[in-house]
Amino acid sequence: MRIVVQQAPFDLGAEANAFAAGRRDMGAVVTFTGIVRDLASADLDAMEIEHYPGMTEAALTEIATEARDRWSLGDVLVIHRFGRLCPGDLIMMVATAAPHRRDAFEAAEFLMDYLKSRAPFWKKEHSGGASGWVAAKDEDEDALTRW
Amino acid sequence: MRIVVQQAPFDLGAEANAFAAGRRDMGAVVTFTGIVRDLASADLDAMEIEHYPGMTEAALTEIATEARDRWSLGDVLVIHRFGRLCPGDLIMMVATAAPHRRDAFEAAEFLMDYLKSRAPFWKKEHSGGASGWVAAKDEDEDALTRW
Amino acid sequence: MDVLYFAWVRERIGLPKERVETQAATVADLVEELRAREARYAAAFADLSALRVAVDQKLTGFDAPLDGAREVAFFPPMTGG
Amino acid sequence: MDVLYFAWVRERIGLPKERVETQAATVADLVEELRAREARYAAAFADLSALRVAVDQKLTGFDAPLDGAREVAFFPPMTGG
Repeated sequence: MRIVVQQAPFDLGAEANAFAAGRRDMGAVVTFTGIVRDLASADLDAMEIEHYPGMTEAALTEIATEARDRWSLGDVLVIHRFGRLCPGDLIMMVATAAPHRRDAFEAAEFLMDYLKSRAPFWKKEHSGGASGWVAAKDEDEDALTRW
Repeated sequence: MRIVVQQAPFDLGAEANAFAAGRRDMGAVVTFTGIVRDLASADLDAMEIEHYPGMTEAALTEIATEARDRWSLGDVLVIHRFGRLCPGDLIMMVATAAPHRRDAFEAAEFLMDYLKSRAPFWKKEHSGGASGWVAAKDEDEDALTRW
Repeated sequence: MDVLYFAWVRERIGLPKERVETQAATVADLVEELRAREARYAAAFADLSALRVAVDQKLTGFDAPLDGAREVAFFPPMTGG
Repeated sequence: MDVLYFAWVRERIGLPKERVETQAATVADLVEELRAREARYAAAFADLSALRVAVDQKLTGFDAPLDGAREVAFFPPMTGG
């Protein structure tokens, strides 16, 4: 299990290759990557991600541990960036390895659903001189009822 | 949409990076990678994958097109190898890009479920001098009822 | 028409592909003709529930018509991914 | 104890962290004390349903006791991922 919270960019390809390498006992690897999205309407210049150092790592570790308890997993990786990002930049990724594909998929979805509303990150969007905090979505809170 | 059926290895990292690059309008990228698994009990030397040239590409294209019709997707990638593979080798990958994570996850699971039992691939395992065709699992056929 | 065999069907019959001259109206009729040929065909087609069929590279059922078909393929349930 | 503010709570109050001497028994009691200080606090804590709280870096409710707590943080609902 590896939990990384960093300002620097990460290399999705290198991380995915390292994560999948040598897994002779795991048939399935799932990755999810979150990318800064520039909605046509928003004209986004940048996204700023604030977090709560210390609690962030603890919350992500707790969520990943919960995933390992609930599914048969070989490994879990979570990388989340903070600071100023531009449209197209990678924000974060999770990866799961499991003997069976359903476990790998479900655990990755679980990690994402919990990470969205239970890890202390906040996004602020800067568009054409204006800026505003991204509001939490009811559907993200509702997503937790699946688990 | 890109569908690749090949004997040669593929580079998961390079494919994932290329797939995720420059997606300013897609917030979510999901990849699934299938790896040749050596169960402790099986002592697997090699896995041989046979396919039906022509029909394979057509079936994968049909499944990917169906996924694009059913979910809001920006792009779909399917790579599947055939021939002789060793434990730890990557067999195949799918990737989906979508504005929202739920679409990317569901479409990737749909692709995998259909690819498992509707694309003309057959696996033969070679273990310690013996060999045998992998039997289709009822649970893989049952998985299709989800969709 | 061309008749193709894959995986253990191919191994049991002993060849991947053959040219078959037939007036069979459906896949099931073609199977009957093949079964009647030799023991290895009878063995391969012993249990149709263990087989799948594609006509012109499209999955179909054993009741599918062969009218105009150029290629029929028999194989076990698929195990991709 | 240390009181931390994040995102628009931090902006509204105008600082990320401060040392608060308090006898407040619960988070809700602490919120009452802070609200009474100045308009910017009253504004930040106007609608508790728009806020979340962590005590010693654990998410909790506004009725949580502060007995022995070293760090309390207030922030809006999280938007990671």
